Amino acid sequence: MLYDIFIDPFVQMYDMPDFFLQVLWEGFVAGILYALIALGFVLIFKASGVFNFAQGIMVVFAGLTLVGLHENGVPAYLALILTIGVMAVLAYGVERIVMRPLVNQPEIILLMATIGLTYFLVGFGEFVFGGEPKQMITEELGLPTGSTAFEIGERGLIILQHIDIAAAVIAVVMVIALAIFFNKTRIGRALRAVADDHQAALSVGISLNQIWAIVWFAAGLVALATGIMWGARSDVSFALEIVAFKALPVLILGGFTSIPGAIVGGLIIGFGEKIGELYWGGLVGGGVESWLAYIIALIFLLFRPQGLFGERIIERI
Amino acid sequence: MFYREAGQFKTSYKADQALFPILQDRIGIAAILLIAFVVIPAFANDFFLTSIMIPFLIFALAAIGLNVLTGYCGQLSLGTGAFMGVGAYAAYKLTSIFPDANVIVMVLVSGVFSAAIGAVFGLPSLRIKGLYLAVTTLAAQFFLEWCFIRIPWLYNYNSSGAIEVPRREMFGFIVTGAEALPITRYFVVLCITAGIAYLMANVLRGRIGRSWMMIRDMDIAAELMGVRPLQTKLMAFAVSSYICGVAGAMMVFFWLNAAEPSSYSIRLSFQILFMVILGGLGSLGGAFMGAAFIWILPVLLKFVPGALGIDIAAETVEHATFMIVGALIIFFLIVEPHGFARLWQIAKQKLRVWPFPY
Amino acid sequence: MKDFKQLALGTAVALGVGLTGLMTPAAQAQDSNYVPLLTYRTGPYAGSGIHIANGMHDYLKMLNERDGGIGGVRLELEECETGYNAQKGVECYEATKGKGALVYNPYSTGITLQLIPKAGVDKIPVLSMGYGLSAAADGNVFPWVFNVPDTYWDGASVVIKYIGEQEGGLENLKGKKIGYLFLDAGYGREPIPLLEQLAEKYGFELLQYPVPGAEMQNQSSQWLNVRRDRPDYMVMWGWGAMNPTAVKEAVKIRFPMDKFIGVWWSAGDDDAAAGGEGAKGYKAMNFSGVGSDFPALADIQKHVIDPGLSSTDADTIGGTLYNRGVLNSVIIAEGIRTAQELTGKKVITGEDMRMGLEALNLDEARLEELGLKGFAHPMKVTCEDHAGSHPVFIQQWDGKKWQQASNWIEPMTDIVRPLLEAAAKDYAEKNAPWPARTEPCPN
Amino acid sequence: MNAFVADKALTPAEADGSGEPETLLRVDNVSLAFGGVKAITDISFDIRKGEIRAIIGPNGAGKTSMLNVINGFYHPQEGTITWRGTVRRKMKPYEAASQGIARTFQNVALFKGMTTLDNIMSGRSLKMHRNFFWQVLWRGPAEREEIEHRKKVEEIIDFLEIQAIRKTPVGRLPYGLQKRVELGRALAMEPELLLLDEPMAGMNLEEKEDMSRFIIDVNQEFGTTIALIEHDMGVVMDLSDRVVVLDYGKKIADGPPEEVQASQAVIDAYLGVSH
Repeated sequence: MLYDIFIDPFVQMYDMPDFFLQVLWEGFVAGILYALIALGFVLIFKASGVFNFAQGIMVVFAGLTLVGLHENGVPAYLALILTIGVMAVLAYGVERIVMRPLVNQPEIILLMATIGLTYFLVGFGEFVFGGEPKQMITEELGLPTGSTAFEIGERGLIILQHIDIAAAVIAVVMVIALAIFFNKTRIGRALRAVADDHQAALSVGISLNQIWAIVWFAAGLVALATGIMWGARSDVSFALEIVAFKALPVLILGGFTSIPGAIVGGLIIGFGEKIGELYWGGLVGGGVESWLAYIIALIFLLFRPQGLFGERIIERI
Repeated sequence: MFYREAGQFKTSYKADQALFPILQDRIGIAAILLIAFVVIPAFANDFFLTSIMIPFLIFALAAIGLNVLTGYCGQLSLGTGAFMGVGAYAAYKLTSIFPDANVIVMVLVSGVFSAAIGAVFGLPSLRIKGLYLAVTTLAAQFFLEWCFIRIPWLYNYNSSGAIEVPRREMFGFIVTGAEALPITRYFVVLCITAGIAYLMANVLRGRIGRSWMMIRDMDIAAELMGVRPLQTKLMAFAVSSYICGVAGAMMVFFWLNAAEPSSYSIRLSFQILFMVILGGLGSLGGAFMGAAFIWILPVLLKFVPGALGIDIAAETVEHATFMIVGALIIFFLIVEPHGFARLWQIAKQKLRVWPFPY
Repeated sequence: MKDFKQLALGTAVALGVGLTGLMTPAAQAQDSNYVPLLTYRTGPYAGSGIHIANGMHDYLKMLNERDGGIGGVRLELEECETGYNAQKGVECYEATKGKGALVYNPYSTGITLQLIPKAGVDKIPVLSMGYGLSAAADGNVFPWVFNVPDTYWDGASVVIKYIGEQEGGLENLKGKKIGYLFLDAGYGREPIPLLEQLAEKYGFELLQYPVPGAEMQNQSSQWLNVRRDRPDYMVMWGWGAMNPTAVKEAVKIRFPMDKFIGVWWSAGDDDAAAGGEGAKGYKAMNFSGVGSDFPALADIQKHVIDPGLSSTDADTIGGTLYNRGVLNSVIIAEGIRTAQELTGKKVITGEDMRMGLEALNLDEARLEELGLKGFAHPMKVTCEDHAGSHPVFIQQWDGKKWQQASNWIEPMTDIVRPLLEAAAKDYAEKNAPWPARTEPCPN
Repeated sequence: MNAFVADKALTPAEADGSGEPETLLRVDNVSLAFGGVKAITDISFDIRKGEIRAIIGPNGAGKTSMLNVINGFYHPQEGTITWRGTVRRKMKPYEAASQGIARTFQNVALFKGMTTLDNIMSGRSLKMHRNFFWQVLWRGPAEREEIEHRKKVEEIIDFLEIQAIRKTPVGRLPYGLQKRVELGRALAMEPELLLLDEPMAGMNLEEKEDMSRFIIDVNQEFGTTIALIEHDMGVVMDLSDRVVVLDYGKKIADGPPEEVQASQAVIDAYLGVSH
């Protein structure tokens, strides 16, 4: 028993290095996708203190809109642009109808409002596009679909999916773009000011409403990218919404307000989950992925309640 | 005008501390009990009992359970569904281990197991607060759900992987199983829910209830007043999980008849949380109002168009239900973030000054 | 904001008024046969559920339009959306049972389990066609439940038999590794005892890969495990979004698709199509016809689709799951017809329906009469055996559509039947006092 | 009124009027730092039984941190605290409460969702013992206990003259009344030592006068020892028996008000001589 827990997994890793690398790669890709969802959460939380549970459904909704438009005869790239437009309208609507009247409410109320938004988008999305899963229009969007295999030695084999590589590249590009946006543009600076202190930002003439609409739109774009990537891996359906919960332990690790935290947290969860499932999951019959991430986050929290990048909290009274 | 406490003087602290110190409230609660115990059983049909009243009461109880934790003690939990599941599985195991024991006793005892599990998952609450705690309760949710599937002992190695409720009798009435009459099950559920609600009202107006609220309102100050945070929070977790566990056990024993692990999924947790928030955090009456809204509104939307002869495709109704419920949740949060309980107070205020606006 | 509050109060009052309205349901007209359809076109399993729902609805609707119903009595159809959710399933059941429902098709193992004990009490049979509780095949214990044409245990035995055929005989399975990928719920777990028994008997190794319901679309770990373990064959028990994801993942790790075999619920057209070119060769069991080349389906097109009486997308007709829904409705219709013949009544009750289903005999000639020659294997229900362990065939995806890839394969009845009876006995014992059968046998 | 003036008999030293009164609490060489930031450096002083002790100093001098150290909310890295003659080990805030240390807060820390009555009742938490079982039943012991404590709370309500707001949720009260309720809550604990953190901050003159009167009454009628932080020098000098002055976490003066007032270091600190 002890052998199975403490030694055997490492022996396996050593014996099949190609497989171990493949596991790491899968963990990496999953981590990137978790990180993308978490990124959407972080953007909104940073600017408005709203813990946006609807991010998961926004991923589905964005993907569904894109595919749904294409199915109705809209060319792929035009559909992409239209979807971006839809996300902008959604962002504006959410800011106008949900966020603005709820300003200054306790966080649990805001959280509930986003779950209400989730219900609404589920109904609306299914109503417009139907409930059947749809295939992502990967090729039409010019995304790669094949895979490359590296054969190592006798039996060694590592398969890299091109779409996964594309996902990683797009994630990196998005993070860099966001970083530039936050640091170099006027709106980005305003956004950071808002994140620091709402009142102070207001007093120097920053429009909170405008900022909120922008972050919801940015989160919508991140959701669209996530929706395309995840849709390409399985397909676009409402069952994806549950996968989006995985972003929550990622947030715990990375902290609710840190963009690098979301990325690192995503990767830790991605790696931890895959390695845990493949090398230790078998001991309890497998399928531990549904909760492993949460337990990792929980244990982590017990030792570091402020998250990876958070500062030590000094309680004041 | 109609609702006035003027002229009702309390001559003892005892009377002042009663649950319903105002005469009109006492009349109101008596009327509600009369409707619940006499009018509904006399006039309602099976559909109304099984699909509306029984689930409503069970959800109201679960909402009371979560309200203890979130509304009174301020600890946000997303693991309610799983704690209800613990109650259900515990009750199932107990009835199969002690087939001759009274099933209602078993249901009430099953809550003890969910209380214990709830307290274990409440341990992190000492160090973790707010949304972070909410996410860690998700660990409980997903882990327990996995256990319900993976520990076949819990479902007596049934090949179906589900728990099924056997027939049990009490005082000559069949209370569980398919043959139990809706009316019998309704009375059992009503008595348990009303009983626990009354007992919780007692706890909440006393020292323990106050210590929960102290932790909720300002945990640091509470600690400086001599409240032990861990003990108090764990007690809230345990009491809350006990109530949720009983509700979960009732859900399978008196309503669904059989349950798979997916019956106690994260969706159930959200459902209950909605009831608590919309009903009003920190209000027992609100738990009932929230449960009524979240459970009954979709049922109405689903069946009323058909009953009126309006022909709409089933899935359209479902989509519309999602949209309407979602929109109404946001609407009510905007209108009154403190929930129906506060709306009810406003309504009472209006009745008090009627016919004058102020 | 004040107006808002008044509006909110108003909503609450309206809720109360509507509630009282529900206490008195409309009485049901007595000149039609009422068939509620518990379907799901929403939720995570909608992808599979929509096609089934369409098939079920369209065939019965077609009977109404073409023949004016069955035996001259129209069918009254009502869909009730369950979303694959047990709570809503019970709600639909309670809402419809009082209207003289003849039979329930829950299309969810969870809902089926809830209805099984109620069926005998409310005297309405449950028809769980190829799903639900396998043990319910024992008609002596479960007179009110029907799971023609096969149970999951039948299916599992067919898969193993088929794999044996591929290997040139069951004895060649010795030392082989067979992977079992399943939805981690009662549905996917049910076949395991039988598979384990067969593994012992034929000496193959059974590897299990559970997929948690919440992780249906995130299967890379399971398939990495498959890659490591290198099983010779993969068998899948999936549903909803789990199927296309699994097919994609199998393509991704370059698993030989012709050694990947799904249960009949993993046989949807969308499921296989998701894998694109790479999915070519994927196999699945099936017991309902492939393609739309049947006169009855042409009638559906003519009487239901063309006049716009259905929401079915015309090119999904003939898809595996659509045809499955049609077969389900054929069994309902034949049950009603048989019941009418047995009782001489036109408008029948649930009890009559039970007799009708128990006396169901869908033989070759009858299938041809229905315009469904070769659509299904002839099936017959007996009082003892409500599933019948009918033969199943294997179909294969050619990249565009399904093609029949084997002859009809008989399940290993000799192994399955004792297991079924033992399971039924076990169920009755655990749910003691389980009522003994008192219903007469129509045969 | 005498109901909660329990065991406040004078110590022998006080009774015969000779010698120093008993020292209730002593702080010896206490230092506290957060990360690299030093909040308190090497501070020592004592609080005698029955006195009103003021802690003053400019903003950021470490006054509130000092109170937090005294009631166990912060743990000093160095130094000891002696409570009634015994050196205190590292402990939790609720243990300080059970030893008889109560306090009010700089920014009112009332339980916002509860009524005035419940807030003050919450001060009785430590004195109530009926367990969950009795609480559930209510009738009988739990109810009797509740009523018994309610009586004491009503006495405090009378003393503070806040009868009219008994059933009002405290969140709706004006600031001055909130401060008063907070004092009531602390009094309900029947403390040995009462720590008041800026009890008069943000009050108008009239409210300040009321509050001063309450503080003196508490000290004299119930014999409660009081340590208070206050910015209003007039109030401090009038009320307190002895004053300790902090600046940048260090003690710069300690003694009777007149003495402290005259100290050059204190004048420098308040007028802002550069360091």
